[in-house]
Amino acid sequence: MSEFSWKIGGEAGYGIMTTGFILGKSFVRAGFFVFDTNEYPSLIRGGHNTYTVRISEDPVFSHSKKIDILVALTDIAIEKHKKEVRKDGFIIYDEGFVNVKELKGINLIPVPLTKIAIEKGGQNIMRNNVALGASFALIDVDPEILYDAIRDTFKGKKGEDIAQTNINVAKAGYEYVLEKFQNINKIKIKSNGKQKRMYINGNEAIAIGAIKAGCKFYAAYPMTPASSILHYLASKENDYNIIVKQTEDEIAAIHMAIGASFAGVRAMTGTSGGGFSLMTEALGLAAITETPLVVVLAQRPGPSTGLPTHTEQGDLRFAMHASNGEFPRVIVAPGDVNECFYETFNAFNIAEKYQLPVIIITDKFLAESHATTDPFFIDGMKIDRGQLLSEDKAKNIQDYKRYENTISGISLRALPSQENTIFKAATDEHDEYGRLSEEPADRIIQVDKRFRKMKVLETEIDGAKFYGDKDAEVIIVSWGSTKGPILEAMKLLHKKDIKVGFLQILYIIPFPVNKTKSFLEDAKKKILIENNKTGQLGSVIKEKTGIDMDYKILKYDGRPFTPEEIVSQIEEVLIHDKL
Amino acid sequence: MSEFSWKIGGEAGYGIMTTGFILGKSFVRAGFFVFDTNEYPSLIRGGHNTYTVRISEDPVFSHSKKIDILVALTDIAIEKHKKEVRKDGFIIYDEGFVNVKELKGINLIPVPLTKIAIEKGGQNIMRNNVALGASFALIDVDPEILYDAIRDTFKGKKGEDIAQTNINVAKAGYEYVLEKFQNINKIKIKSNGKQKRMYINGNEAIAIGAIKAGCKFYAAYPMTPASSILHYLASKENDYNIIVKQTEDEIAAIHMAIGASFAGVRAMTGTSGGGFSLMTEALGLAAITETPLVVVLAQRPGPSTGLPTHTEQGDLRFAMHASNGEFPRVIVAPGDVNECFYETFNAFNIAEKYQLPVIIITDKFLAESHATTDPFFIDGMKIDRGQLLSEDKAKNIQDYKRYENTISGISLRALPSQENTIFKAATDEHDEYGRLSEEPADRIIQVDKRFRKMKVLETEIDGAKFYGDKDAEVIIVSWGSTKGPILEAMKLLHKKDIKVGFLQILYIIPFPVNKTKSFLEDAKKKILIENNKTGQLGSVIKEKTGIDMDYKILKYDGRPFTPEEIVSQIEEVLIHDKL
Amino acid sequence: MTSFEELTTKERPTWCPGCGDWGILTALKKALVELNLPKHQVVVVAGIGCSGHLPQWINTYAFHSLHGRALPVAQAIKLANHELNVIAVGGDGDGYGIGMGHFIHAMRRNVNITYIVHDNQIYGLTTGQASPTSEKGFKTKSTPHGQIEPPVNPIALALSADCSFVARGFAGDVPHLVKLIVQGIQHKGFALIDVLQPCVTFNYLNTFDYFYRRIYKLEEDSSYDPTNKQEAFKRAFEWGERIPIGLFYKENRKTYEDELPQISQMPLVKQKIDFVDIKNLIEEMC
Amino acid sequence: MTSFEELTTKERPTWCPGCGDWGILTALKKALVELNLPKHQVVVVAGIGCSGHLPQWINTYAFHSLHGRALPVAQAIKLANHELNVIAVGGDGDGYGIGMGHFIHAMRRNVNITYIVHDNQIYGLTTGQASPTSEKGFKTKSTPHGQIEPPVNPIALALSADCSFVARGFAGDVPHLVKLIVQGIQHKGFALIDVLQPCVTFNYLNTFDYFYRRIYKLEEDSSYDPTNKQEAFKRAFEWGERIPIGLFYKENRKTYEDELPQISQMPLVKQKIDFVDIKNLIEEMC
Ligand SMILES: Cc1ncc(C[n+]2csc(CCOP(=O)(O)OP(=O)(O)O)c2C)c(N)n1
Ligand SMILES: Cc1ncc(C[n+]2csc(CCOP(=O)(O)OP(=O)(O)O)c2C)c(N)n1
Ligand code: SF4
Ligand code: SF4
Ligand SMILES: [Mg+2]
Ligand SMILES: [Mg+2]
Repeated sequence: MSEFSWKIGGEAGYGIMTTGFILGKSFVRAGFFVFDTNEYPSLIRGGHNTYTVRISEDPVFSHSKKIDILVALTDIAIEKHKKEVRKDGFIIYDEGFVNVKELKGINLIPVPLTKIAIEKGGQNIMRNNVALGASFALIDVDPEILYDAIRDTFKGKKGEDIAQTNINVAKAGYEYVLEKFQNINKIKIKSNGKQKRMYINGNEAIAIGAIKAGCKFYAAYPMTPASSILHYLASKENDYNIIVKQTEDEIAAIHMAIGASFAGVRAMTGTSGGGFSLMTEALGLAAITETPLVVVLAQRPGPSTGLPTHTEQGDLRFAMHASNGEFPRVIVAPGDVNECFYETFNAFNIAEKYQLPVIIITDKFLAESHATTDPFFIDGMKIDRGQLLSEDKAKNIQDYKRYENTISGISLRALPSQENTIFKAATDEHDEYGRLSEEPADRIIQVDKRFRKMKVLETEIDGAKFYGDKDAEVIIVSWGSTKGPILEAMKLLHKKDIKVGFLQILYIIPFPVNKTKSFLEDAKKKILIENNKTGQLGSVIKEKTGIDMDYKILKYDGRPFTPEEIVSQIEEVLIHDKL
Repeated sequence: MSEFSWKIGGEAGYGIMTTGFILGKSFVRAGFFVFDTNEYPSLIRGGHNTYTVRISEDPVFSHSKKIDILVALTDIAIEKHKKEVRKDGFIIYDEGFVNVKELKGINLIPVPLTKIAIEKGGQNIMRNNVALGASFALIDVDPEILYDAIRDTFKGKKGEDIAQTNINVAKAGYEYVLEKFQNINKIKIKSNGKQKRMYINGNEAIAIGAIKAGCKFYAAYPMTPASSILHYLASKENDYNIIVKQTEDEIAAIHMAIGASFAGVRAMTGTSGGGFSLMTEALGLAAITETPLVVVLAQRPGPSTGLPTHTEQGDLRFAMHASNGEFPRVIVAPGDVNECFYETFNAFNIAEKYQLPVIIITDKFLAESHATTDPFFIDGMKIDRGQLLSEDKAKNIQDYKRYENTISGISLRALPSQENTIFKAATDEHDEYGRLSEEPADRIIQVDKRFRKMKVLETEIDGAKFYGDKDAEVIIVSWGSTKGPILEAMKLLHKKDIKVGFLQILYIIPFPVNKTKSFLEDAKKKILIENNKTGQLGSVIKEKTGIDMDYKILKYDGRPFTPEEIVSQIEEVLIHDKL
Repeated sequence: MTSFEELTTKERPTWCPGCGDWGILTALKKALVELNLPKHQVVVVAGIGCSGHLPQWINTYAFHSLHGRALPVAQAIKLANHELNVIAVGGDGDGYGIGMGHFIHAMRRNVNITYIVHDNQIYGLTTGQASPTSEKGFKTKSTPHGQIEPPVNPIALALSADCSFVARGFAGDVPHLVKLIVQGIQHKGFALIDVLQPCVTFNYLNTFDYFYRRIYKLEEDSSYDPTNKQEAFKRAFEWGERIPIGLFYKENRKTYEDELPQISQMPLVKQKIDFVDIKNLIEEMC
Repeated sequence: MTSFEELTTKERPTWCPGCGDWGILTALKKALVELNLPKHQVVVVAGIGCSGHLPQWINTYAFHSLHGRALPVAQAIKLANHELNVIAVGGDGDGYGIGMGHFIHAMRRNVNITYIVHDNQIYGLTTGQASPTSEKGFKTKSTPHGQIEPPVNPIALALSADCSFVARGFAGDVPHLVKLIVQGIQHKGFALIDVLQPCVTFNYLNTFDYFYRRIYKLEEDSSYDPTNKQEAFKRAFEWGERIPIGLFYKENRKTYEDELPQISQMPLVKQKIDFVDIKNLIEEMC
């Protein structure tokens, strides 16, 4: 076995998130590849939470359906997840609190988690650490990697003493299982040697990408699953001199970002669908005033409040067409944490070079799932502020036209406080100086000028990536966070000797028309995979290329795909030629 | 000559609108067909306003490019519009205030408008009435129709005396021209007999449609060009027991409409693009709570504030995809005042039958242009409230499920105050009772249920109309207010023996896929006509049918098409096969 | 007779054990019992937040609206059917943050509804960011270096915005809160009841204990006259060692509904729409 | 030396002749002259309305934003470059209607900007609907049977919302208004100047004459102490036979910027971003 998956399930509000993260982190430190994902309801305590961690000797890009070790803190956890446990897998449960009848083909590992926690640590909530220790007793690795990770996690926040108590509790769990269950067949997994890797989720990657891009102003209103960008940046505001502002609402947030950008600093806002709805009017404001702007749209299932803590890719078309009137915008849809980082950095360059709004669209699954990756490679990342006038240059300018009708459509951008470049930025249509104008000629000039920027942009951006076999019988097309499960599914299909190609649409706007055509036109079976009901990317492909997808694999229950689901549906297509 | 066009141009804020309207109205009363349109800048006084009235013996559906009589109150009016005056046409101008050098082929009619106004009426502003009288002296009709229309207009608002003064002033203008310009060739036009016709604009037609539909609650925030719906309904609030509420913003407006509808009354809101942006979040609220809702979106050119008093069709895609998440909605795009009336009425029925939001999309050109039409034929218009539970029925219900998973997707709708049907309407995803649920099964049931309604709806709605010749070489496709200019262009082309067909897409959602395909699939030259930059309907047709338009006639300078523009562009296509 | 039991749903609230929200729900149900309001004639409208979950657990009609938008929905429900008893609930972020504009305008409008704000001085449901009522210096996930802005003062704002019934309750004193809610519902006009509601999970500062040590009741001060606005302003700014709860201010003025001839005969919802005669309107256009 | 002429644009305002907006523009320009502020270091931010057109006609940097949104834009400009002088202008509908939420929150936030509200008690640019400050009973296009709601009271709201400088001017008294604007700009913190601004086209009630007969200046009442909030409240509610103008209230407290270590050395906009070192952040993730 070169990998295994571990899952913990229990009530919300009892530290499950931290527990899962520690487990993942300890394996990352030991040189393994890890992917985790969580699931929790929209309430603070109670309800059912899970945290799933997949650990592998080789790179992994998503969770998988089968669980090797389930830690059940409640009866519900057993009920909901026992089916996911693989044959001969393990269920560790809180003896005395959780009731399990024998389960065929599964090794039950009753451990008095709470009892041990109280004995050794004094607090109920430490039972999670007992469970961590108990888990390690089922895996053939040195538990020191766990104790180190626990120490690191608690030391900073709570001090050395508390850290030690937590470790003691974990040790107690480890030893309990070791002693009681001596005959079990431990999970065997071997690290290919320690290697420094990051263990990071999409939101963190975006936040760090923004910091690297010189973002100096982040205004936002809390909204799951975008909130942790706000939290992360706020925690770094003094280290990096960033003004991080929680505003009275999303309308204020985006207007503040625009104001800051107008004044000359790189600025961003972030939200989820409901907040994005409130921001739509201001998108047009950024567009017509040609103020650079970066907006993160972390999707969750709608409509409306929907399933606030779950995942979906339901806002693609909305992002493409949000706001009244017509104007160019860029939409980038990162598919993993690396793309979150690098594309956020790029987004700031694009926003400034082309003086328009850039939307980074993600979703809860990408935003909150941690993955391992090599430390970001930052050499050569270059800030490009485009046609931004330096103080010096601005001094020598005469008859400055902020909205000059240039060939590229891009005009010189001055900043308030520069002496010779006083101008008006206006949301009304205007002439080249920015003065209000309702003349048909000015109108046409400005509309055309704004759209012309896209022509240049299109040549600069390669909006799609291809993975796998170009001549494969099956070509998958998808976007965003489904990338991980699809790549994993391809591995599984490969083992079954099924050849698959995968076209990832990275930029929705400008849409990679030619590349899409070239990969799809001759494909035998084109399969669309989206985490939504209506196959929105499919409609965009049809609109832009005329190509119909042959099959659609869609999921809209608020949960991300597992690789296995994708595999079985593709097999359906191949065997029964239907879906 | 069976028709003529009259235009007045002058500064904003000096009664030009009323003047043009009176002229039109007097001809309507006399049995003519009339179409008018206005143009004004986004400021209150000064700036340049025009009002164009086209009068015809036969039905007319839009203004035309050529003007027979121009009334110029300012120099600018001459400058801007002299080219529009046809050969041997007339320019009446305010002698002493406006300067004109001789203009070849045009009859100059200097009249001391202001002077006469002051002499006969005492007020500057009455010069418009002098101009009206003067205009009538150039037309071979009985000026009594003018005096009647003036009397009607002023009597109600300002009293009999003022009305008489206004008439006297007009008479003075009439007589002045009659006496001074005895040799002119009067415009000859003959009514086919008096016939009662309405002279109404799109907003008024919508408002009356809503009243007829039993709309009891209208909440809105002022925004050009939607505001006059608010004004009209407010003026009738006590006659028809409608609560008309100007709210603090558009967000409140749409939420109020939704609240009122939830409580059981038919409710509507109306706005333009910027306000619609602010309403997007609540569209999803209406959708997931399945609360009937009618929203009027009267477009104006964007992005952002754009050209607030001009016209454009730039919000189609936005209306289709506004709000986070995926849900069914209906979008109807009336093309004339009749469709404004009847489709608004239908919109309320659809909203209640299918319990979803219906968007009526218009634009400034349709909203504010008056046209003649037969009195609305109201016999047989039937209110259909769908699955709305009566008090009686509600009493006998047990285990009421507001969001029951029915075959049609439509569930019984109870109202607060009914005894046995207490339920929760929630913007979170829910089970059949309306209780919050994050279960995948409930999620799928509710998403599918909501979308299933569209299947039923599709069978009920015929979303396209066809005009002209089915086998024509050229098939035009368009939507909304371009209908009038296109129909007029078809008349002109007909005279040139060019056969044209015109497919009007009336319902954008549900899109008339089959009908569109059947009319376009074999068409030789498919021409898209839209009042926007990007050809949005074209993209929708491509997306839904795969069909590419061969040519696009697009206009995005904030002004509506004239029939002549369309004709000349279609001739381009036919002659040069290019555009 | 409306009973506490019939107002109680089968589902149990999912609020954290010990949360102030429990007390508010109990108080609201008790108030409805005391007023003997038939449950089907009550509509509870909520925003989004922990507070916004409340209507799920009271057996009346409910509309769980959007974050910050309880008030416009609630007002319109009342206008459409003024025979209903409409109670809006929400959080401090919901009502005083994103919903601030509606809040101010609803008060001057004076539609006859009751607005209960679960004021926990924190964003609960989004796991602990600063709220508009968070105290200056308060450290949260979004203000790890301390909140800079001083908190909004809902009581003072209400007094300035022509609110006709301004009160503050405490989730830790249910009997007192019941009385306020009863009075608020009985009041003809817009009634604001700001409720101090400790969030036991994220607000480590404004705890039950914090309030027990500070609050006093205005009605126990016999010199206090809740019809005197200037006096009310003075108390509105009292926040520190002593924190007043109770009725700050009350005035009788016409409700918005009182001024609508459209509904003087019967509620809008009862008016027939099957055949609306528009002949006159058509005539006017001819 | 900044001169009136250099602040004057070639284009002439398109406001109606006689409109109060002319006086406000003149006063603003005079104030900038008096303060000798270099024109390129001033940014005027506006909402949408007749009032919102103002920045077009003053030769400084300008951002003509969306209806109701001048304040968030203005605050952020100041935060991004606090060496700029930022002046926000807008209408009563703009600022107290659709923009109410931002208004209240901006005041407590206390970013050092000046906010001038053209308060004509009507929606001008949309041709005459009721505004939040329209008087009760006022008939407009949207309230043909008379406005039902009592007007909002911006002065009282500002006092309740912790505004550190609260004043009211009159467009018909430019010298007095100049003084207020000068003081407002000099004030360190958020300064509100509500300006009574007759709309000669749509507001037939609140005319220049209406105000000439009613207004008096607070500074001429020697007993008036603009640091006493309770006194300020009393005057805030004075509206009828006598209407006070002048400075209602002023207090010195830290601005928002004062509390930001991020910009204590230099404005954000001057900070280099070419090479931001994120090694630590990467390290923390490993
Ligand atoms: C438009 C929008 N923005 C943000 C959110 C996310 N959100 C949900 S609840 C909440 C705030 C909760 O705080 P509060 O209103 O004080 O209620 P509490 O949970 O404390 O009761 C936020 C920001 C949302 N649902 N909608
Ligand atoms: C979101 C949005 N809603 C509505 C409008 C239309 N609109 C433009 S100006 C205005 C109100 C003008 O009134 P006020 O703010 O008092 O300014 P004034 O014209 O009186 O100076 C409105 C409603 C808009 N531009 N944007
Ligand atoms: S998070 Fe706070 S407000 Fe929310 S339920 Fe828990 S204790 Fe109550
Ligand atoms: S409409 Fe009123 S506010 Fe607008 S410019 Fe004219 S007078 Fe001034
Ligand atoms: Mg709260
Ligand atoms: Mg105004």
